Amino acid sequence: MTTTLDVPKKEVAVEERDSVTIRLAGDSGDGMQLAGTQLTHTSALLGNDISTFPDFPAEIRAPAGTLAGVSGFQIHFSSSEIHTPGDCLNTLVVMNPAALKTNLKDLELGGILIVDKDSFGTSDLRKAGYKTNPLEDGSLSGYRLFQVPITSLNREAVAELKLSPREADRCKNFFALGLIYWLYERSLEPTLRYIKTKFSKNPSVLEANTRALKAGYNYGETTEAMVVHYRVGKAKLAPGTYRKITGNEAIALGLVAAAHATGLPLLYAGYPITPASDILHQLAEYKRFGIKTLQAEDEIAAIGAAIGASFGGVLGVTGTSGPGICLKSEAIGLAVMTELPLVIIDVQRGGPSTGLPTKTEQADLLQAMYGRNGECPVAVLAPATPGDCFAMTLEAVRLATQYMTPVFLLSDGYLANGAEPWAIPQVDQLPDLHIEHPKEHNAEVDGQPVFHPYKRDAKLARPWVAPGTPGLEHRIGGIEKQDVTGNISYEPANHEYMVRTRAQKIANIANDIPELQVNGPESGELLIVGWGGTHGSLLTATQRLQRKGYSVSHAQFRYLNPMPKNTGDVLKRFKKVLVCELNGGQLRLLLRGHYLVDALGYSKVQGKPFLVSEIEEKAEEILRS
Amino acid sequence: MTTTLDVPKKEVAVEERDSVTIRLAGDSGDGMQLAGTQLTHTSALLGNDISTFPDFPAEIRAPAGTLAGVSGFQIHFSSSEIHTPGDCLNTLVVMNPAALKTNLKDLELGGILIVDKDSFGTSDLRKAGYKTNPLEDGSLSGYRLFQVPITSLNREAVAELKLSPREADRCKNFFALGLIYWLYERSLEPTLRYIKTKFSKNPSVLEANTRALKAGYNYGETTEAMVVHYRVGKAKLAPGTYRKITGNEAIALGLVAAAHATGLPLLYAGYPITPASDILHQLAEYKRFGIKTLQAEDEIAAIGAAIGASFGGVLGVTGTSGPGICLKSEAIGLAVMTELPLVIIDVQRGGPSTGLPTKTEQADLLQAMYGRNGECPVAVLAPATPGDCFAMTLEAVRLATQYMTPVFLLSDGYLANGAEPWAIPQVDQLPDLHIEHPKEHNAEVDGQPVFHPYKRDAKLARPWVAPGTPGLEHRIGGIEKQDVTGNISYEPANHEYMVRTRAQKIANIANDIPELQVNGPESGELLIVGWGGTHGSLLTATQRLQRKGYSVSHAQFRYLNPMPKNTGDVLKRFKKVLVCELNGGQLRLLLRGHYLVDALGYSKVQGKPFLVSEIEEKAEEILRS
Amino acid sequence: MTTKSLPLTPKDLASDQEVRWCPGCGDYSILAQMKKALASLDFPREKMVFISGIGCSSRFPYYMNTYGFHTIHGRAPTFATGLKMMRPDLQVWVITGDGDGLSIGGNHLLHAMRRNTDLKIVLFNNEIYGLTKGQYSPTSRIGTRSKSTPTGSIEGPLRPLSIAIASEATFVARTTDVDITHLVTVLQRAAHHKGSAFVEIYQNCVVFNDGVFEYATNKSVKNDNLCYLEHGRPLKFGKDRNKGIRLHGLTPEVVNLGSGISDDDLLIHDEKAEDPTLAFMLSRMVRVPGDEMSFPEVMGVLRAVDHPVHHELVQQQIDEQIKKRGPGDLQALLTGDETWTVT
Amino acid sequence: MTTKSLPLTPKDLASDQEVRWCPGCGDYSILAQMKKALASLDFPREKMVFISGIGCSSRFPYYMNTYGFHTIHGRAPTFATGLKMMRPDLQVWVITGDGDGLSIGGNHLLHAMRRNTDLKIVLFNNEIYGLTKGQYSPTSRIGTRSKSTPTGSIEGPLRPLSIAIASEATFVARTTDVDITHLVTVLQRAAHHKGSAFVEIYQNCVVFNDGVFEYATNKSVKNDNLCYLEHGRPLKFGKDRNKGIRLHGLTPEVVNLGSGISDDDLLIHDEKAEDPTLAFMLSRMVRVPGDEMSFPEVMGVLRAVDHPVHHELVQQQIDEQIKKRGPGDLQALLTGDETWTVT
Ligand SMILES: Cc1ncc(C[n+]2csc(CCOP(=O)(O)OP(=O)(O)O)c2C)c(N)n1
Ligand SMILES: Cc1ncc(C[n+]2csc(CCOP(=O)(O)OP(=O)(O)O)c2C)c(N)n1
Ligand code: SF4
Ligand code: SF4
Ligand SMILES: [Mg+2]
Ligand SMILES: [Mg+2]
Repeated sequence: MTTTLDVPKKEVAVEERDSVTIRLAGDSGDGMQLAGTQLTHTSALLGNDISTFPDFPAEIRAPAGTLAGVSGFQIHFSSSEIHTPGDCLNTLVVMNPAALKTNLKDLELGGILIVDKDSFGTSDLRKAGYKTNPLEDGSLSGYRLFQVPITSLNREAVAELKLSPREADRCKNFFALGLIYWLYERSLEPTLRYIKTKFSKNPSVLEANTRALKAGYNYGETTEAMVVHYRVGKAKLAPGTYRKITGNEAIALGLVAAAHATGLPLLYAGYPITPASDILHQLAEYKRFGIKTLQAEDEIAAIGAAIGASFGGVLGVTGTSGPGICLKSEAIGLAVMTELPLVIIDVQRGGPSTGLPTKTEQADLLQAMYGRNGECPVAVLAPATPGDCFAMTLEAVRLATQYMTPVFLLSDGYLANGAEPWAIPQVDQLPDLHIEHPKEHNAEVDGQPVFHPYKRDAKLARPWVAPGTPGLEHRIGGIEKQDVTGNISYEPANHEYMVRTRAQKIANIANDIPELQVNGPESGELLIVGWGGTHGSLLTATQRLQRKGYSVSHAQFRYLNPMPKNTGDVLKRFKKVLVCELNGGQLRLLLRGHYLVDALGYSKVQGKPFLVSEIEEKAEEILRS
Repeated sequence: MTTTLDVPKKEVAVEERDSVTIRLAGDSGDGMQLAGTQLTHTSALLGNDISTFPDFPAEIRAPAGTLAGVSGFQIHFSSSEIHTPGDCLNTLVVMNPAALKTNLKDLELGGILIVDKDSFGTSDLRKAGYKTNPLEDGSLSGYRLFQVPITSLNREAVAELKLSPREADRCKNFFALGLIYWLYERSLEPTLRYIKTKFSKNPSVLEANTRALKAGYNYGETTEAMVVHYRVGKAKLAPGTYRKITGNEAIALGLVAAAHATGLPLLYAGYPITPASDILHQLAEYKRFGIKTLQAEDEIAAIGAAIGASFGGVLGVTGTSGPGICLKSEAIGLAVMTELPLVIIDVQRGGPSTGLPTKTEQADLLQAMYGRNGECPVAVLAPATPGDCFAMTLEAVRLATQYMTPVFLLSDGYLANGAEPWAIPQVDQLPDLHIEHPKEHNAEVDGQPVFHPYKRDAKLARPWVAPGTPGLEHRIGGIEKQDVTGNISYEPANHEYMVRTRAQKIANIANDIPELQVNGPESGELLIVGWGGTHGSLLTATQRLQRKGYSVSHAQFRYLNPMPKNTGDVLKRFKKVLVCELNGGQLRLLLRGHYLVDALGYSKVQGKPFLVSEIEEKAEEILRS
Repeated sequence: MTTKSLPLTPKDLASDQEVRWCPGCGDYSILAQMKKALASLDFPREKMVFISGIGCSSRFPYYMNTYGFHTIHGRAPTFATGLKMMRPDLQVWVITGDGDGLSIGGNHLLHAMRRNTDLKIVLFNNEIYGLTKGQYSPTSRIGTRSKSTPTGSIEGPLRPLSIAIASEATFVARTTDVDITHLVTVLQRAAHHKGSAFVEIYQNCVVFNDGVFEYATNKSVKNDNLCYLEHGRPLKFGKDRNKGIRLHGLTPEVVNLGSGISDDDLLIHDEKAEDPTLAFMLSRMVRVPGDEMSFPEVMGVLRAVDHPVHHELVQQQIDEQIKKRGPGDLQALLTGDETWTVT
Repeated sequence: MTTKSLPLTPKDLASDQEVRWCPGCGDYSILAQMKKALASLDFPREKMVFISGIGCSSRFPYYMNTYGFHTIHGRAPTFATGLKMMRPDLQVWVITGDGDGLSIGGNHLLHAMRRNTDLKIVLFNNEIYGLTKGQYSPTSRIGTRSKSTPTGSIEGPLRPLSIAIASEATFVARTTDVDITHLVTVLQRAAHHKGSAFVEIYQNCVVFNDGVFEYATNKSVKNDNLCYLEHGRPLKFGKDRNKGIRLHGLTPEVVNLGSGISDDDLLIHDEKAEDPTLAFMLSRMVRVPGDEMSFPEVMGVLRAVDHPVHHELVQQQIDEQIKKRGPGDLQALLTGDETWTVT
């Protein structure tokens, strides 16, 4: 449904803001993710550009009120184009002392701080490790503090409904959200609609949430304390129809679109793992599109099933996060040897080992490149934004099916859960990836028609025959194959030939992908380089630096193996190259090794995306040196 | 038992040779590996330097007489120091046409070719794909062909024993061996002794093999055809007592020695896989040394058991080949995070996937470096020769226990099965690797003694406490750990600190390993660089080039992560650097990436070791350009 | 190209690849009988797929002129599961060994059977690792001397059929490599079963474990050591069919027929029993060489029940969703529930 | 430092880490009862080790003031196996979940039990993936709606106890999180068992699968739905202990006591039966909610037999070799059989 919203107009002081960054933080059980999603949604519908960053703990529900249990949702909405969820908070809403403690450092000095005053009792303070009450000890004097008795006001608002206090408190998030809606001139309509649909089967909850939301809004309107509210106008996005999308959603949609574009059925086989599980969940909802999903017994089984599907002539896709990639690595080797199409989605998270399961990181690049025995090249792609996950998923399917190869799609926790506006693609404008499986023999031996499963086309791809095709019966497997016939071969020269051919096939993809794009002048002092999900921070930092007059450009790799053909040229046109990564310097190693450029590195390995300011400062330091 | 042998003296023309390369080739069932081992053994006892290269098919016993079933054993013995099994054969013994077909290309022009003439019947020729009989069509005129009716002479020799023809034919290998013994002045004694021990329970087989060996020898002595025999004098090895050793044997012995040197019990947990299985087999024989072995249900279980052992305060070791490393990769990450000592042996074979299971390759280097999720550094070592496997195994245990880290030992199929003379080490001269597990708390909190499992020593290693120690109870795991306390921590700055600390700990090992050694002048035109098992070929080629007057040196990496401290310096002292590897250029990428040297690469990926001549030619091409 | 016309002959099912097992290996017979069994099916060869792991046995697909996939060690059931889900029209065979299927791959077998995936799983049990040259396996008897257990193995063996039954397999059977008529029949029945069919074949590894099934294959003794199951018939065995199995509470016992004990006293086989306890009990019977009164080992079909099949349930949910909510509209999906327009 | 003197109190076994399960999670009770059970053992805490995989349940080791190792998903039995082989003096517990132990980790559990490794394996069965926020698991009932099965799961569940029995486990038991006395007793018995002890605990996941064991935990109905096993005693159940299990051939049936049916007619439990068929049969009994005459689910010890234990057999072979051939002489080993000397 396409909506045009009327922004409510009221007679209060209104300040115009170009963009605003808000974080809602509370206990895992406080519903911050839901409130954040609603705020995002509403802001998107209001025509703002948006970017979000949800951040939640690894525990399902750590003990209430503890630091470990804090869950946060950050949203940046703007009247101009933005690419990141924002470095620094303009407004922070905290539902308890633990949330204050873990989040305050990100609030700008003078920023708005809204606290649920009712949650600052002695035991709450103790759980968060406060010795004195920050609401009273003056430590918050640098902020515009609003102490709102959210819990009690909310209970009052729903009092008539005779809920238990626990049930009543479940609406607190909507009360807080209502207040924010008032503060930033948001319409209640989309959220009211959401509440209506979501709780249609539970009228008292429906009513409670509705009342809570309105009560929060009205509190803003009536309280003396809040005298200003803010307006963030519509962004000048390119004309079109938009929706909000997260990276995981975009991948799921991309896969459905790829099934359509190739004309092939699709199997998504996965095993639950944070932050990739939602792709499985989402696709499991798409049964009406003929999508089949398998929650396999483990990651090995999942990739096995996906490869089995590919062998069957349909699209086989598997997705996981780093630890799961470890388990899939042997089977990836098999797919390389048997030259079957396969898409492997790695939603990267903090490592090594179990690491920081709910946090973002980019440290699986070299694993994707080299994490298998033998010379075992695959294509590696990395989407740059949540919405780009859709396009790159289609790209992954295109390259997998046209080059008969496994393709890695390196997403990350930040892209997976972060949201942005997305120009809705038209189905009839999707790329045509139609696949026709061979039906006829492709050679003659002694005058007899025969089928050679390793006879290659111009792209060096072998034919993708679907079992069931009469006359083309053949066998494949993981032992080295004889060129052309695909028979087992231990012949030394053949092995070398095949190793080189497999490598060449992947290298050839460079002819079939876009060149590396430079944002800014084509040459200069400094090139800021990144890959995948850091796009927004690096681009924004670059733009700021450019505005400050620095000779700096930005290039983001979305194709990592092979790299775009112009990569070496681009790198060499800048005096300095700074590779910024959320890892210890993995792309940097590759660029140095391949192009012998003395690329500098800026690494951040904190389970968090880059702040724009971090990049800016690092770049300035280099530019000034 | 130490033996001094009398070389039999006879009145025939004798030619002195500095060194000789012989290959015995026949059907898998023909016992070529056994004959080759005996020849090696005898030659070693005669005081020659030796180097061998067994080469066998992946099938247990492919159909008799087919090309797929050919098994070969190459031995190079010499009166001077040698480092490779030889490029080019001086003598080739073939037991059937298939063996002729697959091996002839390696025989030097004018070389001695001994064939079992009885095995060149029409059906034998057909199975090998010969249209005409090469013994008759003149195609062998370039060689000194000896057509010996081995099968019938052998049957005759054992006729009295009334064996079935099949049983009789089982001795053919000893007949052929006897002939070679005559031709190269080898004593029969060691092999007679072997036969006696081996077949003590089966007197007729004992007698048959004895007769066959002698008959072959006597055939050489009496036949008119063979008028010259060859003498290869003792090599001038460093004084000492020697034995023959293969890489797999050396690793097994190294582990027993490491258990001794550390004073710790050892668990070797493996899952059978070619070419690593023999390490498990061998260690299973060492029960009297208290060594425990586990044939686990798979490679994951094997590394799990090894890590469990390490957690228990004893030596945990696991070994496998490339596909098994894939499966172990997730658990390696856990060992990195929990900072437990662990030795992971990878006997590399041809890849990717199942690849060429019985062939050698060096294509798992980048997998060892990067084949895990997250930033997950481990130490990586690579022995240079079969005997060096012993020393490097001790090194692996030393670094693992002293730095609390997993250590990769990258052997390969060539080292594993190849043999060389080995100066027997004295037990009392083994390095002292003694380990003392902490028994006391290492910190105080509020005046109370506490134990902090992540409080590090000067090497950045954490304490290795054995469960069972009272008062030091603690918990570890794969989630990011808080510095010092080891508690679970999702704190961003702590994560970055720990990632960097783990990296630094591995980097620090560079202070504790030998520098990269340059064989030849310390600077010059060309540095030939390799790593691990290619040592012999590269060194020999370098020596030949030096003799030809070229300005060339050689350096072999035995420590790959971290690299020796002087690496950058060494590389920069040569105008050109040529990295020779049995892979697509993996070390080359690392050297270029780390040191920004424009290192050239020479790759061979044929499941075979480098020939000396290949390196020589490639280097000359570069030196002349 | 056109289909090879039906019926097929066993020769139509032979690929052009040279068979490379050791001379005398039991695998040869299994290959031959498989071709016979399949030729009898009236099913086109291009719709047959053989998927295997790694091991001597797992070379099998190369020798069948069908579609084939020689995958990686222990994982064959996973590939087969994905294939069968997406291509229900194919008849999918899984070929595995005791190491491939029960050591590294035990979990995948288990889950394939639990899901009742429509696979025909044939486990070549030679109680040894053949391809890696003779290590003991999870089915090796205690005390097996092998390369990795030079002083004898200490681990109790798994019983493949017990595992299959506990994993909820709907068809469970056993046969031997050399009992060629029985082998053909069992394979045919597996082929006709809808759902997970698990067949254990005693297979002689002539090189590394020769004769380990002598008691079950040597014509002169095997009838005393094996009990061939027939649905609805009493459990009788012995060269002269003079012995039987009787139930004593839950415990089976071997009895001699005659002198008061007749067929009516014997346990009646019921392969269709919904409760798998009988099948499980049969899977526990082990012949102890030398012990006359030890149990015979059962051959034939222990269990064959009809349960819903995985790929059909998958399709059913799709059909239901389409029926309920209409077929998927991609544009609507991409567009989503809430949009806004910038002009 | 010195040992905490025995006997321990449950508090001595509590670590300093904050427990982070959801309020109301069944794991809390299991933790509390585990501390009670261990405190009663007269065994020092520094010799206890808890090894777990990944899942909510697998956080368990952090909360015990013993040695602990929180490993990777599904692999806990492997670490425990290596540890127990090398450190037989330790008491090694494995903590796992239905996903950790039976989905990804099924094969390792199976082989640990087959080897009769002396591990105490406790599987927290909540029929759901808790930590990854609510996907169905291999023990979830057909039709379970979960994040990954929005239209209901289609796969038949595994019965953990059947798998344990088929895997040759020597001790197999079941209990529930809230039946605290029974839980303590079962854990104590597992602790005392020599060999692989497998304990399934019905555990309530209050967030993603609340109430799935209501029939087995709600005091007002549970006695009608559960049958508590006692060795040597007839199988009786029901609030008034007026129902029992009788055998009909191999098939169990529920009977009402009285009117001609007495305790003597009932099946007698025998946890020491060498043949696992009885235990297997018991593992198959499933309560069908609403069906009065469906079987009760059994609680307590299904099987407890004495078999040689893995680490002891390992040591025995070492001792035998040393006895036969003397202790190893490292110099002789390095020197080998054939040497030569260069002077
Ligand atoms: C990951 C991996 N580990 C180990 C191996 C080595 N390997 C190949 S076959 C095999 C066991 C074969 O035994 P089985 O399944 O019983 O088959 P058989 O050869 O006896 O028919 C092993 C361990 C491998 N190929 N891959
Ligand atoms: C290799 C790997 N795959 C997936 C995961 C994600 N994961 C963590 S716990 C879990 C399942 C937990 O379910 P269960 O074992 O039943 O434990 P519970 O949380 O219910 O106690 C999964 C899939 C992981 N950590 N590692
Ligand atoms: S090793 Fe054994 S199983 Fe393998 S082919 Fe030879 S006889 Fe058959
Ligand atoms: S998600 Fe379920 S199992 Fe996990 S802690 Fe919460 S209630 Fe317990
Ligand atoms: Mg086998
Ligand atoms: Mg669970």
